[in-house]
Amino acid sequence: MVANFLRAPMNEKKVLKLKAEIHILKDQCKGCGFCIHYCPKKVLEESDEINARGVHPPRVVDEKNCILCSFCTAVCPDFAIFVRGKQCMDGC
Amino acid sequence: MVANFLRAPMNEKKVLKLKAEIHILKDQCKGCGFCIHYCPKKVLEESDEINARGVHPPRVVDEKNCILCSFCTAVCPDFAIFVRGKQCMDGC
Amino acid sequence: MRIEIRFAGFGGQGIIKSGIMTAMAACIYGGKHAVQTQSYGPESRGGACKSEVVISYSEIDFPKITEPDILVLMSQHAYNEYAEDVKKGGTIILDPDMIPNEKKLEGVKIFRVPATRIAEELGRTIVANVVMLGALTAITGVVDKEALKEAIKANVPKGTEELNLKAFERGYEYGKKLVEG
Amino acid sequence: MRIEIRFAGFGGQGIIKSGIMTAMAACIYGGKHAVQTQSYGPESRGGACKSEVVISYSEIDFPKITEPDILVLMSQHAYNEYAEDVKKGGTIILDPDMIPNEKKLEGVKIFRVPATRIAEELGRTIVANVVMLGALTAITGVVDKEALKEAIKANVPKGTEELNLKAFERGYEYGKKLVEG
Amino acid sequence: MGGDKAVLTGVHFMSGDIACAEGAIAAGCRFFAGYPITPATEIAEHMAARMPEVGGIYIQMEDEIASIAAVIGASYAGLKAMTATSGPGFSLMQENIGLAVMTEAPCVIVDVMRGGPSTGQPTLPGQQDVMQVKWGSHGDYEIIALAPSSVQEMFDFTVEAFNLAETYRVPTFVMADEIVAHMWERVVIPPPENIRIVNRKKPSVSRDDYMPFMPDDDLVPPMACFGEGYRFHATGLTHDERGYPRTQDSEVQTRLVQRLCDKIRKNADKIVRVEEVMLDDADVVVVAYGIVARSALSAVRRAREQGVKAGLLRLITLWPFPGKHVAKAAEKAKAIIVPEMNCGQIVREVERAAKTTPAYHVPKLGENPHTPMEIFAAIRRHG
Amino acid sequence: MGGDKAVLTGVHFMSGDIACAEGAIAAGCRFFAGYPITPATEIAEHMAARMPEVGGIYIQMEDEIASIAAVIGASYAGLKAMTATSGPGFSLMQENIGLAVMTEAPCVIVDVMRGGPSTGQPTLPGQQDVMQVKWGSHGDYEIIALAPSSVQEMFDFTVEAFNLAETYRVPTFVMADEIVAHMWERVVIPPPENIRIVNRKKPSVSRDDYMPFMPDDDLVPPMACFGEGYRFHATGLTHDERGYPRTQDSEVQTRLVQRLCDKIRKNADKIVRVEEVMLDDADVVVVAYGIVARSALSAVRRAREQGVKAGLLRLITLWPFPGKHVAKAAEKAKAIIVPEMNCGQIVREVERAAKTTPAYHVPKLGENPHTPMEIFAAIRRHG
Amino acid sequence: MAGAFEHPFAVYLRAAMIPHIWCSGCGNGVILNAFIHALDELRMDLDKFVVVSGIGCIGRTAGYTNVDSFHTTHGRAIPFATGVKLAKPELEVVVISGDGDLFAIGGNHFIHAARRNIGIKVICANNFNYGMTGGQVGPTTPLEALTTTTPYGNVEHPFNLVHLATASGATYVARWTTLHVRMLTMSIKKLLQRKGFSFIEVVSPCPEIYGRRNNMRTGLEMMEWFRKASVIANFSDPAKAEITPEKIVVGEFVDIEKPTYEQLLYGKIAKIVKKE
Amino acid sequence: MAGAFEHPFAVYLRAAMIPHIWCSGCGNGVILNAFIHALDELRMDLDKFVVVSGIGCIGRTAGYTNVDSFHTTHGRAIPFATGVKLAKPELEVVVISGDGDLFAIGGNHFIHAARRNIGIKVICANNFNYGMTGGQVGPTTPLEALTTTTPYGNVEHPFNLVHLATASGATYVARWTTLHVRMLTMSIKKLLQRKGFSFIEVVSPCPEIYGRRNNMRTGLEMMEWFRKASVIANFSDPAKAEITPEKIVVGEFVDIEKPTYEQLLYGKIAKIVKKE
Ligand SMILES: Cc1ncc(C[n+]2csc(CCOP(=O)(O)OP(=O)(O)O)c2C)c(N)n1
Ligand SMILES: Cc1ncc(C[n+]2csc(CCOP(=O)(O)OP(=O)(O)O)c2C)c(N)n1
Ligand code: SF4
Ligand code: SF4
Ligand code: SF4
Ligand code: SF4
Repeated sequence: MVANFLRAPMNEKKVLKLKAEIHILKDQCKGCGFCIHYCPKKVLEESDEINARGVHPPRVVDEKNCILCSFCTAVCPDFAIFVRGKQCMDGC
Repeated sequence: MVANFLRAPMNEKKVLKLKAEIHILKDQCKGCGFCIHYCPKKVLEESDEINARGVHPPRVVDEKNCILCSFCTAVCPDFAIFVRGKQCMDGC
Repeated sequence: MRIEIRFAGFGGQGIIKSGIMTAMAACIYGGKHAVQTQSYGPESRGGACKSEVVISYSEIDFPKITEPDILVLMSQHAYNEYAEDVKKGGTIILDPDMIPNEKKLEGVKIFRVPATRIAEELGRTIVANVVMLGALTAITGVVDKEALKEAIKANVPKGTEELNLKAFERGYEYGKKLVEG
Repeated sequence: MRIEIRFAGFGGQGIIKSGIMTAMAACIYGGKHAVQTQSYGPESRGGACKSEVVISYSEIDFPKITEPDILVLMSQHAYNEYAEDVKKGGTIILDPDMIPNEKKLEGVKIFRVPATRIAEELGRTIVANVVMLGALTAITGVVDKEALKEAIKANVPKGTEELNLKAFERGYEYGKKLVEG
Repeated sequence: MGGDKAVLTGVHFMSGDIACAEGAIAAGCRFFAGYPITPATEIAEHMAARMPEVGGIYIQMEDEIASIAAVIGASYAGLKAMTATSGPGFSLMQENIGLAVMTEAPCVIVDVMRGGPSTGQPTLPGQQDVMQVKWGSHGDYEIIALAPSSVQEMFDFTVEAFNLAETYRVPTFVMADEIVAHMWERVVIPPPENIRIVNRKKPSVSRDDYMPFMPDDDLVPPMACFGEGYRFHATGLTHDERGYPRTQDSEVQTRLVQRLCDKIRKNADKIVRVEEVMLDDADVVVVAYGIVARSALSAVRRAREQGVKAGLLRLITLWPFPGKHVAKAAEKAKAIIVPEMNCGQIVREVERAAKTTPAYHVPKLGENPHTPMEIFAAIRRHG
Repeated sequence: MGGDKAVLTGVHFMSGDIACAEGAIAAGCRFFAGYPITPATEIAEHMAARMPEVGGIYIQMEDEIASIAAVIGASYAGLKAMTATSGPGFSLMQENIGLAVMTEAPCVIVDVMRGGPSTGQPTLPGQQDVMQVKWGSHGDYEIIALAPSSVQEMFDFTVEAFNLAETYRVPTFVMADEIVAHMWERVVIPPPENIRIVNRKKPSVSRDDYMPFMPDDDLVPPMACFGEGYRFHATGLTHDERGYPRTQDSEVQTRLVQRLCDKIRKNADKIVRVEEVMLDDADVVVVAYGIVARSALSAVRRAREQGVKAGLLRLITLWPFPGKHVAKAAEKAKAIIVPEMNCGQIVREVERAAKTTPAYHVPKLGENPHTPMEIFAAIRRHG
Repeated sequence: MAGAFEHPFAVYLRAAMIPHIWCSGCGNGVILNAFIHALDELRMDLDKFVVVSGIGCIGRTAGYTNVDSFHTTHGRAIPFATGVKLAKPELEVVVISGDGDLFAIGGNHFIHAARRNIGIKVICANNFNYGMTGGQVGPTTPLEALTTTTPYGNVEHPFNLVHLATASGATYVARWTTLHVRMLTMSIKKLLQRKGFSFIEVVSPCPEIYGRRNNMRTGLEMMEWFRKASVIANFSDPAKAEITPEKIVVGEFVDIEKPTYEQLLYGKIAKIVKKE
Repeated sequence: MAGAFEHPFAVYLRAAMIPHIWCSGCGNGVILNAFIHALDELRMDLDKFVVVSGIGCIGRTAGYTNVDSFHTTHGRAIPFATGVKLAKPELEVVVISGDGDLFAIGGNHFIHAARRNIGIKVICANNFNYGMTGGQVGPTTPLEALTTTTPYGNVEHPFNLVHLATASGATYVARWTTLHVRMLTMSIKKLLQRKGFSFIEVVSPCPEIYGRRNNMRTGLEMMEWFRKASVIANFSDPAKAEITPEKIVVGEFVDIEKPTYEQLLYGKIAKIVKKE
């Protein structure tokens, strides 16, 4: 599989945690707001910036809140956002 | 109504009876046999005659048995048979 | 030499097949050139129907019939339509049971073959056309008898070959008698 | 006299309407001959889009533009595509917020009207095109101011006339200032 | 019904598509069935808004086949009816255009030509369906086709198309193109009394004597409509004058099909329209139509300015083809230039009519028609 | 698959429709999609029986539009594919014939012509779709069309049609008529090794380098098929060499459409076929095709017998039109006679090519083609 | 015109077109008979009555009925009828055509007219194949049946027409066989009295073309199949209205009210015209 | 080709065709996203995969997916796909197209492919109107909705597509909205794993063209409608699967097994070829 949409492994007791890496391909964004609106953790918000398409792409408010549900990735009509889980030790 | 498909008036007390008049338009007949086969009283049968279309049209075996149900009229695909009720006194 | 034959009757009588078998006999089994064309109406059964055959020693350009040498007629309608088309001195073979009303025709040889009746005797009205083919062969000699028998075998439904060949022979005999008077 | 004007931007900016209103103003309310033609892509919104107007005192045969006298440009893409087409000595009016990257152009009068920003100030980005029309009128005088106002009233959705006229005036003033330096 | 609202007398600034719709309404059209397609959609959209105002019917069908079938139905029910489409939809309509021809259903079909073949360039113009309109359906037939060059003509020719359709009981075509259709220009709509309107001939005989396909001397049969008590039959099969099928009869076929062709061919002189500009002494004749005719006019004027004896023969009716006019112009000319937004279509008819005078085709595809300079260059080259 | 059963080598007595089906199978056709229609139905029926024997697909679709669409799909999936129809169905196919042209899908379409227009005379012949086959779809394009005169040619020309379709990636048409289709005659089917078979060019480059619409010098692009790993795109929109839509670009449109026309026009000398009989010294030239060519041959022979210098130019390819051959024949001739089973179609092309030599059309509708006498009379009249 | 033959229904027929082209034992004549019977009983105004047919054996019906009538191209009876009905809503417009015409090439028009609830009435003769062209497989041909284009047995699942009509939005849906002449006549009367899009499927013998290839050589044999297999199940689930060799589910399936297209449309028009 | 942008799905897309033509907030991109997601999760063999679309906004999908793909004429995606599937049954053939394309002009092909149970998979973007041509009424437009050709409100009853698909014979039928991206992806995976004719309707926002005229000016507003109105009712009666302003019934409705056309056909062929 090319993509790597893992849900946060809630029930793993040990060591590692997944840290969210939210990638926003700003100039691909058409500003629909789906990702912002439907993020369960309100991780995203509209930025002030105007991109090549004349809209305000999302920006990350607080990556730490991200639960890696990938809903933003899945609902984006323009392939302008995706989330990767990066393994790291608790607290990193 | 142009046609005159009356059912025998079973419940009329008085005087008149309906006598069946079975009209067969021989040269219209294509010989499918529907009228003969589905006559509930077996009033019709195949004749020996060959008509203009090269088939044996039906002929009446016994008009008296006809109950004027008009099924033959209704089922004939070629408008080649119809029945009229003629009023007459009992026994005529 | 160009011989033009028209078969006519109504749908369901095997008129078109008659033409095909005759042409095939002349061509494949008879070594001549032959072509069959046809014409029929919108009715699946019972409509006017004709089948035309041209037989020739040389290649056939025009495949249709202008003046038939031979007419094989199997319905009153066909008779009314075509009887007068026949070439002077030509031949008409007809089924008199299907054609109750004949008119006077001059300068034409007429042969009456009760093909439908003969076919009925054989148990299957459907082979009336093959009876006619037998008579045609006997009366006109336009195709070789054995060739036509081959064509019949190649064209009738499997299992009915014998019946058809019998019908052919009956027609052939009947035709023979007519010619020989 | 034949004046050729091209409006260009992307779908949703009211580019086509701008052309129609300008041509209508020149023709119906201005007594000249005018024709508007257009070109757009498969995108419902956001695709490249242009609108061309020819104004003339005499009848207009060829309705398309070969060398525009005036360009009104509202997107970077439009700028890239068309900026160099303008006639020597011609005029370009552009929205600098939409066109961050300008190249060097010689022998052309360039006017920068932040129409989208002005429209945003008025509360509706959608009227940016009308702001541009105001500037166009002030800068080029190619159509009569009152005529264009009539055309605007006739073409905008009922209930938005006032907003649009305000946008027009704002553009007009802005343009005026630019010309008067 | 809706009389006042039907003719919007006055001066307007309109697009060609809207002018076409208004022309139809002014001509009495009260039924529109269509299916959206660029660049004809605005005709449908305008009809959707306007039809109810004049008590007429707008229906959007499931496809173009259904649209033309519904139009024929409405025509037989007595309404003036029309549809509008572009290439792909026009191709789909071909079978039932043949039905309209065969049953002599008056109706108007607008084809706003875009770039083809196939889906092609939906928002760009073309003149690529001008042979299709004559030959697109199977069987022999003749139709009438007009080619507007301006928004005003989108109005005028649509009115005219209805008149011709009603006069000759034949589907009549307005062969527009994307430019003319989407272009906005001034349109003057005259008062109703100044608009000539023709309605189909009605039968003057009783039901028993009525033969729906028995022509008058002009080869056109009077037309009863459904619900008028004539109880007649019509079929796309070959039929006799009563409208009854005669599928085996060569004579009936010959009589019918020949008449269907002849009612146009023999009336061609009455139907054909051209515009002749400076043809009298023309050495080089430009034959053009539709949007290209405007460039051609410009080019011819420029040529004259430069001393080249050029003239313009503008085809207003594409079909019947104005062969006589071409032949006449060709007689005196050294060369004929035929600029078209296609790879060579009407030029073939021009060649046929022009005999030995050479005809040079100037093709053009894509967004723009020929510029006047391009046509002028061709005039120069061959003049 | 089914190699032995595919070519029925030997002497047969067959109808034209059956011969056509056998020709297709011999040519390698392994996909047939159709919809029944007189007088082409027997092709479908024979295919239904024969396809499974050779491992091919027969499917009866819901209509003719679906049939041609499925044929294009099968062609893109790599099979040789065909459909067969008559006028009404042919009209319905026009839009997607344009798609086949635009996407350069090799396929064969048989039109068994019956009497039109519209439903017309379903069981009688005609030659009324010979212009439609060239012009029936919107947009500019060129196709190839063959006209068989005999049952043998129904076999031969169907094979040839597949070869041409595969060579030029163009829909290729067999324009038969009811007589040729329903007529029974002798047919000789050669052994497989004596039947010339052409298959489409395949790409010789890798997936990354493959451009599905990049032509070779012959103007024809090699064709990858679905499932071969090229992962390419095709569209009925105007497209560039990669197959990507370019709906706003005039240059791409010009390049594409001009090439689609030119790959036939510029190869016309290779494609065109005629039969010339006694043309060398002919004063009167009969131009004929299909079933009528047989009558014409007879008439020409008769004329020669009577001392009239007549000759026959039989058109085997109707399209591209053998204009050069006509022009050459016309040069020396006093008159050209064009007998057709229509109201005047190919005669127009003849006129165009013949320039000043007059061309006389001899129309004929209904059951029978012209008799040799009728054509002979025309030769006499104008000879 | 009437009186060319003396059947009481002669006035409903075009004498010059009779005899009809249909084969001996063909059900089409039975359907025409029942249709006229219904007209007659309802005393319909024949001057305001239009019959439209497509192409096919049963498609000849339009030519036989002595009212305004039109014989369209193959498959286009419904959109033609739609044009007539909308242009003159006061006309009663009935489409009588075949299963091939209405559901193969014409299927799209059927589902859309039903969806829109155009007030036209559709009677379909389902004879399991294309009769006119000589018996090819059609959208109603049973699995494994033999036809001229399924010489090895049919591999296409057939439509359940009453289910399809219901799912498309028809407001009256019934199925009968030609043996059910009484019910059929009653049903046609209802069909003619409904306002909305109404549909009757008539299962009908085609002995010469379909029957012959499938072991039923005569109309009678096919009628006997209908007699033995038919089960009347009024207002049962259309999804279960099967037609198999063993069972033919007949009856009325849908009879509901819903505003018609022309009611809604003319309603809008009336409002708009008034507003001016 | 990939890497022109760095989204993990880039390899599934034709970089030169991206950005797609769709408006901001259009649901088509969501559907494409879910589709690729399903492909990705199933690790489909992309060399044996064909996407076919008709004409319309969503019809551009074929051009965006980096597999063998074909963009047919309007309405003809299904018969084209039928040709491909029968010619090479080993290919996975998916049709992705619009409600107008598949159910207006193309409606007949849909019901026939479903009836025959051709093993092609159909995903329909239902955006309640014709987007590409600027927002005309279509076969799914709700009653009284405003579109460019219903300026006084729509008078046509819309189709219930899941009911129609079921009645036509589809073996897998589901409906989701673009908000149900998870369920949609799961459903597309099922669709790709089924053998028979399978169908998913995706209710999808067209804010620019449809929404704007009907009080939902953005994609978000339309998504909010979906959120509020949707009711999941798996395997409930398709006849009752309504779409109204208040209620959008979503879920899986049919999931059955039935021999496919190509199974039956190739079965016959195998027998016949062997017999020789
Ligand atoms: C466009 C078109 N395609 C095909 C035909 C040929 N055709 C005539 S009738 C018919 C089928 C009729 O079947 P059905 O509707 O079931 O009626 P039936 O003949 O069985 O009564 C066909 C395919 C045609 N006339 N037009
Ligand atoms: C034969 C034909 N008719 C009409 C059109 C014009 N057309 C293009 S797309 C379209 C409608 C598309 O609607 P839908 O399938 O719902 O897709 P959407 O654009 O809404 O995604 C139409 C009518 C065409 N291309 N071809
Ligand atoms: S992955 Fe989920 S939680 Fe994280 S930003 Fe996206 S939608 Fe929000
Ligand atoms: S969902 Fe995608 S297009 Fe929409 S705002 Fe977020 S990143 Fe932009
Ligand atoms: S072929 Fe069948 S449907 Fe046609 S008339 Fe004969 S029995 Fe009836
Ligand atoms: S018009 Fe509608 S369907 Fe088309 S791209 Fe825009 S929002 Fe999407």
